[in-house]
Amino acid sequence: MMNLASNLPAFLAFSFLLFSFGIVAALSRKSAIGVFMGVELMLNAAALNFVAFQTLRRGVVENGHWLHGHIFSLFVIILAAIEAAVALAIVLRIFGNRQTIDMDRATELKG
Amino acid sequence: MSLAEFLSGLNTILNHLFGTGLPMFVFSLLSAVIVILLFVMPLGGVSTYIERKIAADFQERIGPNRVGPLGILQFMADGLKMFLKEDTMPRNADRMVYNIAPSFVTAGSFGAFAVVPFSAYIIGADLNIGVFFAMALGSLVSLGVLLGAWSSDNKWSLLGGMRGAAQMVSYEIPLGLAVLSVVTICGSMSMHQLVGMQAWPTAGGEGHFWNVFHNPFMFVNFFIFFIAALAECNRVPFDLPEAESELVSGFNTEFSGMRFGLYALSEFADVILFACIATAIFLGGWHLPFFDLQNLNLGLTIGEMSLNPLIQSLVMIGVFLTKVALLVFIVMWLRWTLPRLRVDQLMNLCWKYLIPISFFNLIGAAVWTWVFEGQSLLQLVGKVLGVY
Amino acid sequence: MDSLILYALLIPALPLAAYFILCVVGNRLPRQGDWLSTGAIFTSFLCAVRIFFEMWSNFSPDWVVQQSWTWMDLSTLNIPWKLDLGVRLDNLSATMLVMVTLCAALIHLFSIGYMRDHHGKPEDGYRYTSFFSYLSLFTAAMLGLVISDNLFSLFMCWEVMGLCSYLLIGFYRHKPSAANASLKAFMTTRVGDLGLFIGLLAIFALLGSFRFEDLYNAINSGVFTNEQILGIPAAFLIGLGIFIGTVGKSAQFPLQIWLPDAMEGPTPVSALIHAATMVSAGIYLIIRVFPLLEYGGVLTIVAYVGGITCFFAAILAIKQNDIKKVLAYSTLSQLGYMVLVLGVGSYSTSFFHLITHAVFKACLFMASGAVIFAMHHEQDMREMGGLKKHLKFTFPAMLITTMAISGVPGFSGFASKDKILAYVWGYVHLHPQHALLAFFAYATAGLTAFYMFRLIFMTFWGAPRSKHAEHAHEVTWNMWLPLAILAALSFCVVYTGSVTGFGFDSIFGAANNWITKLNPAPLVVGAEAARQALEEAAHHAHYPAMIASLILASGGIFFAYLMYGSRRLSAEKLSKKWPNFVHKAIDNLYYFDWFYIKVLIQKLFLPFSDKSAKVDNVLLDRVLVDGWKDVTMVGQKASGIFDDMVVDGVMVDGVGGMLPTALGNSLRSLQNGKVQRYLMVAVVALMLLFLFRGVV
Amino acid sequence: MLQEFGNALSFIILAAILPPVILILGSFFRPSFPHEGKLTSYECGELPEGSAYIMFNNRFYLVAIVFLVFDVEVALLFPVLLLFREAIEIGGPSALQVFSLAFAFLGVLFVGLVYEWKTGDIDWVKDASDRRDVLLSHEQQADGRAS
Amino acid sequence: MTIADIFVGACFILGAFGAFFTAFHPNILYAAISLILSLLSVAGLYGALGADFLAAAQLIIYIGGILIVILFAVMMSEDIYKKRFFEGAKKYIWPTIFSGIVFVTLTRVMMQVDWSNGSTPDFEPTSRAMGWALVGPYAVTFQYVAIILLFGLIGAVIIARPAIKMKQRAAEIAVEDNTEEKDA
Repeated sequence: MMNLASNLPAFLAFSFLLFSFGIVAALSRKSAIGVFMGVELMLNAAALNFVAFQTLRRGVVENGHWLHGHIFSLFVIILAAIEAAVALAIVLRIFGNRQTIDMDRATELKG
Repeated sequence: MSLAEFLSGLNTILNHLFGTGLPMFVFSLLSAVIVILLFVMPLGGVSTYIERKIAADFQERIGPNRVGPLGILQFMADGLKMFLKEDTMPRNADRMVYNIAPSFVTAGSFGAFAVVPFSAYIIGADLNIGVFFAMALGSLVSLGVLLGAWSSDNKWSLLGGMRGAAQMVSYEIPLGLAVLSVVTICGSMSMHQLVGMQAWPTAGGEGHFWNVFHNPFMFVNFFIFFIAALAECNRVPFDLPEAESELVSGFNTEFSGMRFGLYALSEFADVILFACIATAIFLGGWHLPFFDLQNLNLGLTIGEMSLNPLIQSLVMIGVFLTKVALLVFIVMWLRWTLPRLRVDQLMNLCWKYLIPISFFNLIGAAVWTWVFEGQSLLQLVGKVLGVY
Repeated sequence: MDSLILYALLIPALPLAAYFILCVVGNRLPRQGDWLSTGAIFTSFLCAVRIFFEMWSNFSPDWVVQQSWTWMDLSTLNIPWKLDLGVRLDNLSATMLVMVTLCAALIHLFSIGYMRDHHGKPEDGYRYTSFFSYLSLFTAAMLGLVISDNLFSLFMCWEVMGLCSYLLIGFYRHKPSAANASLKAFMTTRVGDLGLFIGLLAIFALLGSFRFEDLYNAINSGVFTNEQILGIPAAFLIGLGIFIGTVGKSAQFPLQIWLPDAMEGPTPVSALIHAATMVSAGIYLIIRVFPLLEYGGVLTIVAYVGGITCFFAAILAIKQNDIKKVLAYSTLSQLGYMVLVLGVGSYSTSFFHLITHAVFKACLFMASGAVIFAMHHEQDMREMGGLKKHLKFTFPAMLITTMAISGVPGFSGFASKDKILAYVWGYVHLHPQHALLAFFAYATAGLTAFYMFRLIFMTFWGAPRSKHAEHAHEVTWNMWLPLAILAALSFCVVYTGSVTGFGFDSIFGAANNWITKLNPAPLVVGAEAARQALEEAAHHAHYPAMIASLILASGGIFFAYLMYGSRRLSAEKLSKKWPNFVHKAIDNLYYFDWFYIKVLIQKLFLPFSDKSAKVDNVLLDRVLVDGWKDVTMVGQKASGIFDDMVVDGVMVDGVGGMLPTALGNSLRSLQNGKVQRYLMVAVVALMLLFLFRGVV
Repeated sequence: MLQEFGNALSFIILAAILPPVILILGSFFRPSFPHEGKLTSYECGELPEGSAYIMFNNRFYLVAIVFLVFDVEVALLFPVLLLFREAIEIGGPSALQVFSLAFAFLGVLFVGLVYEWKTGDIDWVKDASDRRDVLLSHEQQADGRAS
Repeated sequence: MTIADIFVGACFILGAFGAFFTAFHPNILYAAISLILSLLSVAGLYGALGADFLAAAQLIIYIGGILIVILFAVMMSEDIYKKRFFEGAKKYIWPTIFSGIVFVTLTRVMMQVDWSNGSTPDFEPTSRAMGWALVGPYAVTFQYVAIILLFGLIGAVIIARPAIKMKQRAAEIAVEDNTEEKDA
């Protein structure tokens, strides 16, 4: 149990932890940027899962020589970057329109 | 072969003495200590001294001349003084950020020395993504500058830090594209292999000559890399982050004592780092024209252990450091030659000149590699002349 | 990949590329880019010739080069469902390619001259460019249809052709008649395409593939035996559906109404659509799926449809005075011939007539176009006359092709039509109950000769009957050169290697009568005997058929001469003798349009759609939608009351405390526009999902 | 490989712990006499006015956003163009494959750069409009004070 | 218990701390810095799993790119020392409970699986294999990413731009009003 380096459940548990904290941040931060950071945490958890499965379940993963897990994490990182660009641009826009980015006050969608 | 393995040769001696050796990580830490503490930091210090001397020569002064012969020990005095100075911090400064910011900067500038190949045998870590690793660590510096500048509650610092971050991140792109062209023509990212491919071309040899002379596009790329590196380490003419005449001292207005010393040191270390990388990936590292240092053989041995690696390493380090010193001298020279850019000029230079040109160069280098199967201009000329 | 496949792919690709280029930068090009599309189609003609010589060099009935790529693989575990796109080159498609590319190229060349008036007119929106781009797209679609090896890509190109025919027929969009005609053509062919589409879906459901290979193999391996759809044998249903598609596209008996109106389009368009490509695409389709029709026993229907079409269209053609209308009805009747002989069961003869008819009918159309052009767009034959001495090049071309269509020996039409008559005769000899078919065929032979020569005499002989006719002038070279080429190609020798079509003196050696030699029908298990008998009968029937057709043709020509050449008999007196209802029927085109528009559409479809609209308004909108609105409003009121009374009144104010407040908050603020609450709902839903999946 | 990771890691760790170590060591030797003058942030000798945590020109922000995309591009092109030599040595279509894919990618991003260029989003001062904007707001404030 | 295990364990602990403070630290800037911490630890875990290229990409894209942008955004949009971003415990209760349940659920799902037949990470260079994958089975995705990057770039700039334009427009309107007032 003590060999963490090749212990898949440990990695999974860590990524679950990251995911849960990401949920907390995304659900309960007041500022839009905080929410965004929570989303980043969740994305990282997912990407870490991909790589962990790719590496530590190589025997099980089918034709793993393509490194599907790595590629998926790479795409996750890239899409996170694009998301950052757009989302923070939106944050900037919100801030430009109304001098705050408080999520609780951005309720135009109120039904 | 990385420096740590080189050092782990000591284990044999230790086994002789104590009958037992040390675990490997000790040696890797030891290699880090050697490279950073015993090499980079003194070199950074010396370069401050050298810069002052050069400035003095440009301005027909004498420069530091009291401490030690020709003032050569000036930098030690400076270091000691900064070490003993009081470390003040503004009242409203953000204490935590203020304290952790220097770590980012040093991690970016010192840590990247891990992949610098000083010789065929001495390289901190022969990662197979060496260049990419260096670029990745380089992106930590801008973070450190931004945080440190923001955390010291000072408008000048904030402006400087913002400028610095924007400038560094912008110039990472032409830098990356220039490195990318090197990777394209060499087909490897490991510093060791990159240098190894730049040997003097021989009949059966793998080496094309230095990458900078590989083809015209690479020749242009070297200058793009050099300009972008200047901007990366905030040297003149890109020293907007610490524009003495506009912002008082830019992002390190509020830093004092050893904190300032660390920033300054890491900045010089950055200069040296980029000089080293430029030497390694463009100027052929420790390679000399006309013959390959790895064939150097004086036949000296201790017992059955040959001393060739040691001697070759010494020569190679000498060659390498000579090139680095030349580049650093050019950097310091430029400081007294060129005026500072305006912000809009800075951004225009990056986005409207360097990046399109390096796009073009990348494509050109790739096409050259494709057409001539990766042979350099020199190899083609040699083929034509029938040299080999 | 075989280089032939590359050539074959290049053939439709070039006009398509020309279309796209013309769409984008067409009107900026010099001469508005007509040279581009013309050059493209000429280049693909060269490719087609290359393929044709490949076919010619190994002269065997079962020469085929094909390759297909899987486009989508919808296979489930046990059913292989593949959508393949592919190219199939055999004798059929190679010959067809040469014909289509040649006709299309010459028609492009012709229309450069014919559409001269539209050249360089920005004010009417660069119609010149768009005309050529439509032509290119149309040609590309037709060629893609010819080379495609499966019904699916064939159907795609088929639909593109429908669109292009719409665009081209309605090219003179300022004329309402043209607009209506294009709409009519589009809609009518839609009706047929529905049948075709149903047939395709049934095929895909049964075979899981659209390729002709798989279709033939399935037929011969008996997949269709005791396969039934709605109690009808599947093969019959599918064959009927596909044949309905053909009926729509090549204007057969119930759906023929669009073709005469389609003459509203420019004459090159008529030449392209109604002679060379689109209408023959229908014939090509049923020739491709001939084994299915034969197997499914659709052939009798096919034969009757063809017979009716050819006979009644020929009768209609007699009374027309518009030169293009005459050609239109003759096209109908010739297509009817092809369908008829296909239904009779001779595959190669139908294809033979398809090729010959395409050539001489394209020439006829273009010649009439030249005449019209020379007459300053006057189309009424009563205004013409005496053009013989004005049109030095057009007249011989038109005369040659007219002889060809009316079966004068030595011309291509004679050979093909004579084979048709022979096969029909043989068929009737085998099945006497179908004697009507023979009557249709032979009567049409005579009628064809009659009305075609009527056209010739009215147009070229006699004295000019208008000042246009007096001052007619010969057209430019790029308009008469195509006529000359096509006229040269409508001699018998080209197709049969002999003067009479019976191969007395073979010129091409083995190639004597090569089309029929190269295109025997694909074998269908169980049909050999009938086919053999038919061949026998046709062989015996050759001489009587030839003599009969000669007599009929000469009789027709003779009567035409008497009535319109030297006006010995007056057509009016003769037509007086006919009963009145015949005139009425002919003038109203047998009341088809009346029936479709007045009865089907106005009495049936429109009321039905009104009814359904009412149902929609009343039932769906008023009752369901608004009623649901009321229900939900009531529910909202109830929930509001519940909220006020129970949640606030009792729980919150009453019990108070942490949990009810939080519960009330989370319930109330489900719709408060706060993104985070929505996220929270998503998380809760995730947990519930876990719960229900029972993984916890 | 793992050994190399270890070496690089040791470098990074050493470099990262260097500043704290040095500063903490220094704290044993260096004096510390804070007073008002030292604790106020330096503004050219004047007393600091207002907080230094100010809003700044959001052109920095635009530049950072644009940089992000191109950074991703460079990072993603590295492993692809790394193969170019190898692909050429393999021969056949692989070199064309790598070349076309990589430079199609580059080309698409270059379109983005050209767009930014045309719309002037990477110009530091876009046109007079920014300056005019500033001027106008000043005017407005002046009027506000006047009235 | 090798060095690698110690390193991985340290990464776990640091990453967990970082994530915790990202979620719970009242000061948004410190949350961002602890986000840096957890991202760095994830990069270290990539390294420990033998994904060298991913580790470097994580550094260069996340730390060097996204974090810079986030810090810019924080510094631009929030005057931290005027308004302490302290969300009261009220807003935290339910998310914390929910995410705790999610964590427990996921962990239990993980526990139900038998992870015995695993493999140990092999420390082979991955960048070439990833390159071949990018030009091989993932070629279309690769190009698609280019398109997405392009649209993200243009979209982000278009969204961020009007902040300037609108300010300018508002100023113009204000000036027009003032002139009208002057006229009146």
